[in-house]
Amino acid sequence: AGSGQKTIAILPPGMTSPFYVQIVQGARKIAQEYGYKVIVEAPPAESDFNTQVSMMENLVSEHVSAIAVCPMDDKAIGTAIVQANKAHIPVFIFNGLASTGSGNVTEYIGYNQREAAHKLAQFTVQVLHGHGNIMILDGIPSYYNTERVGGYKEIINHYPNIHIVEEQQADWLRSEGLSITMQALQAHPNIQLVYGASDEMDIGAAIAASQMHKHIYTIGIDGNPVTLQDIQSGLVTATIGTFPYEMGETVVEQMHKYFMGQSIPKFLETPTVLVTKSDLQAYESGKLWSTPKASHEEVQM
Amino acid sequence: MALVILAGALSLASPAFRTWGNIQDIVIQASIVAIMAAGQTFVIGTGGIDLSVGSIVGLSGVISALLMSTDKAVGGMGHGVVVAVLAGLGVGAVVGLFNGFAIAKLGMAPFIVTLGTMEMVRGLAYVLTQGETIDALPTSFDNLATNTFLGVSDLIWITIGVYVVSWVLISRTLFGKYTLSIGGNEFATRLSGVRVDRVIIGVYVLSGVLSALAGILLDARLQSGISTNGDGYELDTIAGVVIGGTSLSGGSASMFGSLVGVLIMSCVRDGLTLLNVNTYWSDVVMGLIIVLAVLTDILRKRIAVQRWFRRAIVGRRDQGEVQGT
Amino acid sequence: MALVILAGALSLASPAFRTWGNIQDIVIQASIVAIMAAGQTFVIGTGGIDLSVGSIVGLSGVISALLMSTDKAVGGMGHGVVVAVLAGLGVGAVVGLFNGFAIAKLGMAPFIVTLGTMEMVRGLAYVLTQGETIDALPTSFDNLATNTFLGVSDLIWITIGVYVVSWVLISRTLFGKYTLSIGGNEFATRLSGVRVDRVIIGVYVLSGVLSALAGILLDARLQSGISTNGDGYELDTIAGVVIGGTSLSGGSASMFGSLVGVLIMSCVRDGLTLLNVNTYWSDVVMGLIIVLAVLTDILRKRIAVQRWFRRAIVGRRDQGEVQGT
Amino acid sequence: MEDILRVEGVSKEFPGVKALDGARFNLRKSEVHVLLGENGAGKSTLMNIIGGVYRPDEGQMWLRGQPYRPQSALDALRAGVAVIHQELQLCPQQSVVENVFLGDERRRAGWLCKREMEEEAENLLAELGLQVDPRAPVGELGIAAQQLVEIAKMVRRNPDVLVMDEPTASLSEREVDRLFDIIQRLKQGGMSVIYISHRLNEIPRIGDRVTVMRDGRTIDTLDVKTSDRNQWIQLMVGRELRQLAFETVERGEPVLSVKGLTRKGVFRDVTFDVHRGEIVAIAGMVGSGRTEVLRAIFGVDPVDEGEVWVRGRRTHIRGPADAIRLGFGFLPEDRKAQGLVLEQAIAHNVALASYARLGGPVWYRGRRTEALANSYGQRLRIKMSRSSERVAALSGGNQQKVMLARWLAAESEILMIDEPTRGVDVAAKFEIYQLLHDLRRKGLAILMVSSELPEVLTLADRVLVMREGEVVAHLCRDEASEEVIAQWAMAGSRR
Ligand SMILES: Nc1ncnc2c1ncn2[C@@H]1O[C@H](COP(=O)(O)OP(=O)(O)OP(=O)(O)O)[C@@H](O)[C@H]1O
Ligand SMILES: Nc1ncnc2c1ncn2[C@@H]1O[C@H](COP(=O)(O)OP(=O)(O)OP(=O)(O)O)[C@@H](O)[C@H]1O
Ligand SMILES: [Mg+2]
Ligand SMILES: [Mg+2]
Repeated sequence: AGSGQKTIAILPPGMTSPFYVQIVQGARKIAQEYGYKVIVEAPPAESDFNTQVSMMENLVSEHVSAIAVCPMDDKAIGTAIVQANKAHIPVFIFNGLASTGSGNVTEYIGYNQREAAHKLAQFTVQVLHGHGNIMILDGIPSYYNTERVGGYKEIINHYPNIHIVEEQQADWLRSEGLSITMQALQAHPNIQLVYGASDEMDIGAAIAASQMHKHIYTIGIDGNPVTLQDIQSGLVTATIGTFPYEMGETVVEQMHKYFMGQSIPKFLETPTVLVTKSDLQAYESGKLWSTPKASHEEVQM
Repeated sequence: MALVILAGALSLASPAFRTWGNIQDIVIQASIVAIMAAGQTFVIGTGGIDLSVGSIVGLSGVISALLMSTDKAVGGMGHGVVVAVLAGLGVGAVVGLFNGFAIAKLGMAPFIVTLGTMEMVRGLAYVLTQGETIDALPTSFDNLATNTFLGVSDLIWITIGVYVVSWVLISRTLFGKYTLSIGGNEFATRLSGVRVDRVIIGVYVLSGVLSALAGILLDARLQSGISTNGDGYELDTIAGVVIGGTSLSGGSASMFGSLVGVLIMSCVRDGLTLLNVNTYWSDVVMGLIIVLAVLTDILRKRIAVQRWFRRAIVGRRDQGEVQGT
Repeated sequence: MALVILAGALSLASPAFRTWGNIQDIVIQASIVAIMAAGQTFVIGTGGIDLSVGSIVGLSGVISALLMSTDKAVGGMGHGVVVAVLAGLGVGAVVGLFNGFAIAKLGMAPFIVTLGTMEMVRGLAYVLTQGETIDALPTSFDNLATNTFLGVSDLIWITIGVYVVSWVLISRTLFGKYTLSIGGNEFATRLSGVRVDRVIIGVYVLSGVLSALAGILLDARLQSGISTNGDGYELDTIAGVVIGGTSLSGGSASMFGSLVGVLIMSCVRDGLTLLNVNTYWSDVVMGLIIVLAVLTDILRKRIAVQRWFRRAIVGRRDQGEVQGT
Repeated sequence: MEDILRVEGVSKEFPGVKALDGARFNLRKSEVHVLLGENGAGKSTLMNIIGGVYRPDEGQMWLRGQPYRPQSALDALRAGVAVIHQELQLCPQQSVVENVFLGDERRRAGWLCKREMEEEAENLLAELGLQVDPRAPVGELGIAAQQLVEIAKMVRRNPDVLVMDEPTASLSEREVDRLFDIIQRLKQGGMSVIYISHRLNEIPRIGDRVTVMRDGRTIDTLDVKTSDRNQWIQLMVGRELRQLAFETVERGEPVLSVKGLTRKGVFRDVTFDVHRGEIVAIAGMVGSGRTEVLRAIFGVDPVDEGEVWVRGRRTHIRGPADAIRLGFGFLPEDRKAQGLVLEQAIAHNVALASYARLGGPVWYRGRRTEALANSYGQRLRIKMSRSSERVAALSGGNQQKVMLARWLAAESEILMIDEPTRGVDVAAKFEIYQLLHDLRRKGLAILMVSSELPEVLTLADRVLVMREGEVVAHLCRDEASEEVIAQWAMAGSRR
């Protein structure tokens, strides 16, 4: 910890998806306002748990003032948090509300993944009028995938006339989403809606459908700028706006409050909204953003 | 062979497999990797290996996309499609040149050189995009992936073109002959007065350019340039080439085999989707298929070798006493 | 050599690098990959390659975790630590046996066999966990990663142990001699009465067991079993071995070199973090370092040879000294 | 007569060895110049320098009176100098045609003329006595056939200077005759040939002049007509070689009995015994299946029918390991591909088949291994600096001795040797003969394959002649002569 300027570290699981890029941009902007130095570190691959733990350990041994991490896996990050605790470095978890394996976290900041998935499921029921065939694109096995897909199915399972005819893993990737959707649409020409557990997979599905001249609904989670453009152009039907930029801002705001000695809640939930073409502008202008509210731990089901 | 059996089995198992549209889809999906595999076949023919192909897909895709994107916010420069495509191919050539130079002139091991460039090139793609997706590509470019000619997708035509040219190169030109000779015995080839270094450099440049082409086509297919594109394709191309019957120790190459190898893998993926196999099991099945495909090939060859041996001897002896064992 | 230079440069650039704690951190981080690299060194010594090591980390980690986890919800069975560890190691041995058998007895190419098992084993890990993280491991187990002995982490002691044993194996036993002899000339070794098949199978089993050990230790470090663990480590281990000076064509092996190779990579990653290099650039630097490390080694050898034996050698790949054309 | 090639004061040092030390040499137009010297004298090194593979440390060369400094094999070929290397340099997976034409393909308008090249290769090889499918991969041919392909490859280029480094080492009489015919023709066409061989009886048949080298230096150049064999040997080894005279040994009970051994399409109904204290030689032409019989007995290749009895017991040998346990040793003809682990130490190569006896099944005993290698190095006079040196650094003949040392060290009781003296110099050859004789006296059973008839006649107690996969004659020592053996080997084989 430098005497004057504080150094804070942001550890997203990867810097190759627009979502985390947005978070980091938001965080940098606020940090600059407060005069904090920002270190951003991310492993090359989003499945490399060990490297993320290592990176965090390195930052602990560098004695940064605070660490904000979006763990690839909430259990696996435990070791590193324990070390941070030993060095008295506060740890903030962002984009996740599930408590970690061990160690003490100062604050969890994130949106409710399961609830977001519920919103999409309700949207599905609405546009399909309670019956139809749908397909799900999973990401790489992880907490996020479990919550997003599990939450979605929770609602859908109440509607016996909505059939999940296909569920495949597309590794969070647009290219995989594209090819899997193409194949699936061949096998099941009656698919009416594709739910991608991330925007990129969902955009892949949308491109596949448009290339096959099929009109289906495509919905995803993230609300990245690129997705918003695709909603604008009519390619993608809907997404969950998760305000990544604002989430990044919030993280640094909360750190600042902590440094100032203000009390902060253990769990802070940021808002999510369903974004379709009609409320696109409202979302983009930030009007739909509402103040994060104190919340509770998200329990894995 | 294996492909035919596989296709047959899948057709029986799932009627959807048999449709013309589905077959075309399989080929379209395979086309990107297939184009890369053509280049990789040359490299493996020399006894080398090119791990950088996947990241070249990323980098050249990103550079082409940046050059032609009309979205200023992500750094788009709004150049013409032709310029962008040429620049993308150029990037592939430059990376290939670097690989080839380090291998041929500095005598470094292909595996390690291309592992290094793989990281570097991927990193450059990240640096250029800063993690953003480069979209807003010209429609004329996006159409590359959807246009058809005589009812067949442009992507398929391009793939066919690449394979015809590659096949001519490997089996009808000196470049091809030397490629395989180098794989067979580099020293002997050098002693015979062949400019081995040039051939090696040429092979890696070719692989780089074909990977760049694949990257550009993937852009068209995904309607955007993404820095992570092509991640992991190096193993897919190598697997395709090896399943196709080209030996990793160099000296032989089957262009047609590589195409078939890639198609087999694409078929299996497609088949697994159509049969609605549990996501978690699909990797298991995929791995099994790779092993089995190569195994049947080995067993088939063993029998063929025995036959060849007999023929050679019979030819020499003019005696008909050889019977099947 | 390269390691020393690198460490020196980094120490100068960042004082934090010099601390004992940081050095220990680097070694701990490297330990998982280093243990795998020891096994990979044997495999590469025979002229083979083992791509399945990364997924063995995943599978054996998951199986051990499942056996000892006390969390019934994720399928934990609450067995003892010893049972779980032995089962994990057993899984590695079985996968290694499969690889070795296919390679030695069926004559399949190591690259393709282990590519196949890589997919299969990874798939099995997914199937077993269904994507869940397996936590609630016994504390006595988790402590493996944090305990120290004489002020040095247990992980480091285990790594040292693995390397001492591996070094003895490769340089002081017939198993090691035969391993390298097979890499040099498999047929000649077979003709001399060595049971080549057994040695090859042994080598792959060893690699499998060491990878399984790495997987179990990674569990302890992450306090949970995760199916994607070890993804991509195959390339890291191979890069480490090659940077360490073992030739991919087989017949030679430098156990110490492999350790150094892995440490170099770990050092670079750590150095990049400490120097706060932009994430996007770190891949570029990493790739550059790999190429440079091997290059300096080649140049150093060349210069050394030239010094000692005058202008004798112009330096060429296999044959020692044919000049470039 | 003018000198086409002149070499002055050429030196070359390798790590630890001075291979050439001021060698000189001149080659006249249209002559066959024989280069003689013990194993390791530096002959191949000098040829590698002439062929552009190595650069000399010191010294100068002139070609047609112009300074000649080739930087690569390509330079040498362009200047009209072609080398047939001692160790075969072929691309195994490539076809015979592709190898013959490698680097000098026939093209028309940029396209390869496959058909023409195939025809030309076939004709050229037929002239050399090799009838093979030109499209077959070279690696599937036997070593003798490969040697002929290698010769065809360089002869076809029609260079001004052709270097032949032990071209006949693995050929039998018939191929040698044909090769000499071709060399005579080339010579008449104005080509100059440097010819290296350890078979001294070839020299009067082919050579015009002889240059003898020793320890990297040129000792003398003589006219073939005015000098004789003893003189050459004297110059090569620096002393007279005493004449070999082996007393016959009482032969013991049969140790190895082969009954009706058949490998379909390769050899048929092979039956013979080898007794304790006896050397049996298998003679025959290249491709007659001699090597295959040895390989089958040793368990390398499967057999379809027949039995192998060892010391009165029927055996089932499933692989070399089984064979070695029964007391077999097998020295293959292709030492580079099948014999040596080239990049590893001499000591390793010597001890490879006897490690378990040196220190049990687990541990590697470095010191004992080196001691073993050193003692055999001395016994066989292997020219090496240290036994920890790589085998690849040894000269061809010394590599052969290492191979022999491996089986001596393994204390085999039944030695099967395929071409025991391939590439071995006269002095060493006599040493090896002496050694084999000593082994016979100690009661070993030796089965050898040799294409050198004088060698067969010197060593063998009995001679089997094979032709086209069958044993056509069993000859005892008194019945055997070069003419008789050649007759049996060739009878009826003309197509
Ligand atoms: N590449 C090399 N590295 C090290 N030493 C070498 C190398 N090549 C040859 N030598 C050494 O140089 C000396 C001369 O070897 P060379 O091959 O020229 O002998 P030679 O006269 O051809 O013998 P032979 O009749 O056995 O073929 C030998 O002592 C050999 O060990
Ligand atoms: N002159 C030839 N004509 C046709 N094929 C040949 C000829 N020489 C060799 N071959 C091929 O090469 C194979 C092995 O050849 P090799 O020279 O090893 O002969 P061999 O049968 O081992 O007998 P030997 O030991 O007497 O030379 C033969 O089985 C044959 O297929
Ligand atoms: Mg020689
Ligand atoms: Mg033979």
